[in-house]
Amino acid sequence: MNKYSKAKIKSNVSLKEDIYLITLETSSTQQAKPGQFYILRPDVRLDPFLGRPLSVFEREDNVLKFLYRIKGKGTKLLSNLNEGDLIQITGPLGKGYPLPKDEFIVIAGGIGLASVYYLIKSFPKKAHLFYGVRNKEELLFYDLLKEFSKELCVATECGSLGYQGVVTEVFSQKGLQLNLPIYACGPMIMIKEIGRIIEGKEIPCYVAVEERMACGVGACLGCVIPTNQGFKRVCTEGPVFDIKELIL
Amino acid sequence: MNKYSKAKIKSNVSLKEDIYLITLETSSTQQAKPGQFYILRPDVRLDPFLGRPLSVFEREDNVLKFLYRIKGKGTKLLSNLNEGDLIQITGPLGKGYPLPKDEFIVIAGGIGLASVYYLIKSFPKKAHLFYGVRNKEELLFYDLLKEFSKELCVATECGSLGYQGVVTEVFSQKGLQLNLPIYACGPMIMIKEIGRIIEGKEIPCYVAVEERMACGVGACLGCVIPTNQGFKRVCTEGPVFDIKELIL
Amino acid sequence: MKPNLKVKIRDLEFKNPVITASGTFGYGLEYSQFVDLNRLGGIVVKGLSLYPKEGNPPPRIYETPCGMINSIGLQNIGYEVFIKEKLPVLKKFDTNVIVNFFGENLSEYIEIALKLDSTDGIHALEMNVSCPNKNSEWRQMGIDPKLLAQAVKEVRKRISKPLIIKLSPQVTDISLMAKICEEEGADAVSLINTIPAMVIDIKTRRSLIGTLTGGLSGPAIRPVALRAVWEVAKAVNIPVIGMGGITSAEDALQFIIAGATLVAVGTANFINPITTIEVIEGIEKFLVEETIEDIKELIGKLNE
Amino acid sequence: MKPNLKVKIRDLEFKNPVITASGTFGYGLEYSQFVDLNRLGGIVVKGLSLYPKEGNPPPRIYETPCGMINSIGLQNIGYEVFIKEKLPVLKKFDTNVIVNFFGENLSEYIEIALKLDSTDGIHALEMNVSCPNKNSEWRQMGIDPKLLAQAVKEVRKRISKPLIIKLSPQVTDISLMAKICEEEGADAVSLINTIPAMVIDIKTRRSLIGTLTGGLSGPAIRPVALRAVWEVAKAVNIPVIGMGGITSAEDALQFIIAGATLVAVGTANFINPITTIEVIEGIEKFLVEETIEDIKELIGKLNE
Ligand SMILES: Cc1cc2nc3c(=O)[nH]c(=O)nc-3n(C[C@H](O)[C@H](O)[C@H](O)COP(=O)(O)OP(=O)(O)OC[C@H]3O[C@@H](n4cnc5c(N)ncnc54)[C@H](O)[C@@H]3O)c2cc1C
Ligand SMILES: Cc1cc2nc3c(=O)[nH]c(=O)nc-3n(C[C@H](O)[C@H](O)[C@H](O)COP(=O)(O)OP(=O)(O)OC[C@H]3O[C@@H](n4cnc5c(N)ncnc54)[C@H](O)[C@@H]3O)c2cc1C
Ligand SMILES: Cc1cc2nc3c(=O)[nH]c(=O)nc-3n(C[C@H](O)[C@H](O)[C@H](O)COP(=O)(O)O)c2cc1C
Ligand SMILES: Cc1cc2nc3c(=O)[nH]c(=O)nc-3n(C[C@H](O)[C@H](O)[C@H](O)COP(=O)(O)O)c2cc1C
Ligand code: FES
Ligand code: FES
Repeated sequence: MNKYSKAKIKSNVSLKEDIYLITLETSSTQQAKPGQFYILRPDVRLDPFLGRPLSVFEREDNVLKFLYRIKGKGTKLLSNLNEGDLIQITGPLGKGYPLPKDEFIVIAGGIGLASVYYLIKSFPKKAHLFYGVRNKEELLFYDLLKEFSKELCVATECGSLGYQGVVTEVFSQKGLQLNLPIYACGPMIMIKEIGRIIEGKEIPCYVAVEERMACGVGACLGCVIPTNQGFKRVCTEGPVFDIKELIL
Repeated sequence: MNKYSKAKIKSNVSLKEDIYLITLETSSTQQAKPGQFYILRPDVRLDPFLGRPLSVFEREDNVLKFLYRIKGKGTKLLSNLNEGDLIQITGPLGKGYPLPKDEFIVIAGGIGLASVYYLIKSFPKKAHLFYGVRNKEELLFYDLLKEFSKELCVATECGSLGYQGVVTEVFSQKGLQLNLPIYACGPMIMIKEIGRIIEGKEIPCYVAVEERMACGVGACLGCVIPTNQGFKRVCTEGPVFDIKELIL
Repeated sequence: MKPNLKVKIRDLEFKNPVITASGTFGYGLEYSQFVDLNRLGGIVVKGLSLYPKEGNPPPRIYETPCGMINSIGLQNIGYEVFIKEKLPVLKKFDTNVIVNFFGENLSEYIEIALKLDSTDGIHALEMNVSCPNKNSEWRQMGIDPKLLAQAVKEVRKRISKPLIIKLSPQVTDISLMAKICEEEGADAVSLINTIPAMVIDIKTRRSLIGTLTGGLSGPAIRPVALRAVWEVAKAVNIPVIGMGGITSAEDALQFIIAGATLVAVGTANFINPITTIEVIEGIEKFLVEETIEDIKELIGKLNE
Repeated sequence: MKPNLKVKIRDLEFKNPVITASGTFGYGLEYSQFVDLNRLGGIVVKGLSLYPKEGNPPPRIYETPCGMINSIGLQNIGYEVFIKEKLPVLKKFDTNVIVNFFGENLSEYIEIALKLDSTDGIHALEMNVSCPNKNSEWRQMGIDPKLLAQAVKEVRKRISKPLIIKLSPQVTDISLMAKICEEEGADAVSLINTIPAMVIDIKTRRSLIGTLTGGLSGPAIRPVALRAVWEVAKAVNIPVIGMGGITSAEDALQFIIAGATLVAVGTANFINPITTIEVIEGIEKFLVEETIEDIKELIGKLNE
């Protein structure tokens, strides 16, 4: 029952501008699967009120890492925490990605990398990674990704590195014909485009989606999204869904 | 109009257990009189909600100091702030002590020292200080107080230093007959006892009192105490009152 | 000293006064990964209706200062699925199971109440007077004294299990509503439900809640809930279940001192899933420190 | 582009829609050490009565999650002292002075309203319908539609300055109360006043407020206030003054989009004395960013 605990911050550093990597030391023995998430709350103060969900970026021994972008006050506050501070964590939560049996395709858009990095690392040299960012400056972990993935295709909107254009273009040119299962995380517009590209095809495609959350454990019914089987809870039926289920 | 500003924390250290001294660097040009106070708010988060009033402990050039005891969550939070953090300060507020013309008596009980220290220091070698603490460990700034006051009488409840007993006993034995104006700050029980001791006597006696505050500027009428002229606002008519006015 | 924490609603005993607030603890089982459910005084499950209900379109929740707004729209799995899938598991725990229920109109209220009354393993019924059907006259039941009286009477006379009425705070005089419930035979009242509220995204100029407005809960409303509980407890002789923003034993004790026989932990479960246990332990500790042998000595003991 | 921030209540123009909430800004002058009062749309002073009023016994305030409870008891210096000592100073500022007033019964309401109406330098009257006299039938004025109608009518027909009615949130349907005010000739309604609330010290088992209960204000109640303003703005055609927990321009803009013509900053003044100015500047900045030339284009423009 140590899915709820206090963890100590080992480091919390800005990688690029508003993107941070936080490393926690946890006594929890809970292991985590790629695609699962935790809910983090900085302290006992009640403003901001709810915890914030973040995907497991890495989980090893007693170390737990999250990669996050500052979006609003919750993540801003998180970025101000220092080494040694304690933070409340609840997790791992959610279903995570169905584990790939062999090679697979990953499509990551921007901070969506946070959700798929652990998957890529857990299956070295199996992932064909299509990674889209706005510009070179936003690109993260280039060397590590190169090392862990079988193939790395970077797309930048401005063309400052790799392919110029959005990542889904590159994927449809170079990834689609591989006919491998797809794992994707990124902005909704990217997910929609993937849905369009693989429409009618038989390729399995798993996407991680986001919704505002309160409980994170399926109790409040606050995080539902419409699917072709009615509303489903992102926190428990997801956050990873078969793209065919989603009403995009 | 710089009575409201953000100040930078230069240091924030525990002197004894739950007693802290916080030193701020302020760009505000507002000078402060002994007995005046500021309202401090650690950051923009809304819990805790109201700022906390603290007496000016020292004010010099661009440096402002407060001495405080951890009582509840507001002061606890304050004690967790670090060097370099910014803090919102409003002040100086309140009327402060009427300035003594010559020698005077100070009676300080425990953390009440925070309110009178600046007075003692501002009039070196003029104060006959009666300073009561529970035990030796609680005694603060012994050397400095010795230096700035004309006479220093310490009373500890357990007798671990100076006189054994409460400070008002020592005062009535050794201070009363000096017939000097009295300045006092400490727990209500001490104030009441002083009131009893000087009852019917012609000695002026100024005491600093506390009440929960919201605005600090006389607008909300939240901090009133009963006086023989009706309710008065601690934040504006006080926090220093002529003891004869108070209904103890 | 081991203080006595037991309290009762009519003949139903609770091992301690701490239960969960409907809709914030799912069907109980969602929290068994954090909390030993056997330790709870009781579990109040998500509002149940005869048939499954889809609930409202997302977005359904939004954070507000020290609280949140929700508009779940009473989504639930319906009576049948509850009985088949949830209740058998819940029965294994040594705690009271209270089913919060509602209908689209009075006859549905009665129908599900009858079913729940005859179902083994359900210890009490909590009637949510917020009828979600916009076209039903019963829509006003929570705020109209006459409709409330009739609804409580009709349900009461047909069921034998303890009946709790869950009151809305959206009235001028909540103690009047509680008195009506008492007169019509309710065994307890629980309060407060959420307060109608709204939050707007100034960029899109849209409500951040799909249904425009939702219900405010959490510590923000605690002072309002506490005042309501105090008013109601003075007005009625049946037990009061107090809730609204309880996050700690200290909060819970405020409600007990104001007159609550039981307290429910709601939104706080979301920000700390073991709140219920912390509240139980904290209450016990407080009683020991204050050398109060029985929690009943504290109920309603506000020094006025 | 310099957007137009001007708004009106009847024929009274406000240079911008930001005013202060009664009781949170004293007589205005308390805040002149922080704020250039000339920049404000208007100043609403502390509730005034014919004669000075001592107010309630302390403790009068307590902090709550994201808010506070107060029970000042309408302490004020009374009409005469206000006219002699405060108004002459207030007159020197280029802003609208609105006097919030109340009486112990209807005839006192009328009497002070008449005096204020004939006093130079007062631009509008805000009638607080919370009558503090426990023995007067008018005690219920804020929650009883009939009494409200009569009170508004009696005051309205005697005064010529713009009349604003300050509504209590302690009703089931606040838009009904607003409609009554409109029908009886009020020029605007302002809302919400504080919500009855309580907080208890569990050690002493006493209320932390001298009068047991008080009124909750601050960001905690903002979502409730916003919902109320939205409901009222849809129901009436007179301007609505929105308030309740506004701390920033973003908060204020939510009220404007919900339908408020003006917004009042209340409790936020206590935690940041320059809130009013930040709100004015923030609104102007938002209008520029969104290329909205006139604030009136935003009022009530919620996309439903
Ligand atoms: C399962 C899951 C995994 C996630 N993993 C990551 C991750 O690994 N790295 C990362 O940077 N971000 C991740 N997110 C998104 C992250 O939770 C939000 O960016 C964060 O909660 C925003 O909080 P805030 O206080 O900074 O922003 P706020 O000020 O609360 O809001 C800023 C914006 O973020 C949106 N938002 C707020 N709360 C949530 C929420 N709970 N879920 C989704 N959107 C929200 C708001 O609607 C608003 O548009 C994940 C979200 C989910 C649901
Ligand atoms: C004019 C003035 C000057 C002060 N100067 C000092 C000083 O120099 N050093 C110092 O250590 N303390 C000083 N205090 C007291 C200090 O303000 C309180 O200890 C502090 O506000 C407690 O906040 P908290 O959040 O830690 O405690 P809380 O958790 O809020 O409460 C703990 C206890 O403190 C009391 N309290 C809370 N807020 C206030 C308040 N605003 N005023 C008085 N009592 C309160 C509560 O009733 C409660 O009993 C002063 C108070 C006033 C009014
Ligand atoms: C997400 C959510 C769902 C709720 N669902 C129900 C419900 O189905 N039936 C009900 O009677 N109350 C429901 N409530 C109200 C709570 O039971 C409780 O009365 C209210 O939230 C106040 O308590 P709190 O502040 O501790 O949460 C719900 C509250 C929340 C936050
Ligand atoms: C300390 C205090 C005193 C108040 N006094 C009055 C008053 O005299 N007359 C009145 O109509 N409202 C009074 N109010 C209510 C406010 O004007 C306002 O309606 C309420 O506080 C909600 O706004 P806020 O949350 O921004 O403070 C008072 C509020 C506070 C906090
Ligand atoms: S966050 Fe509560 S059900 Fe998903
Ligand atoms: S704190 Fe507001 S009047 Fe003193």
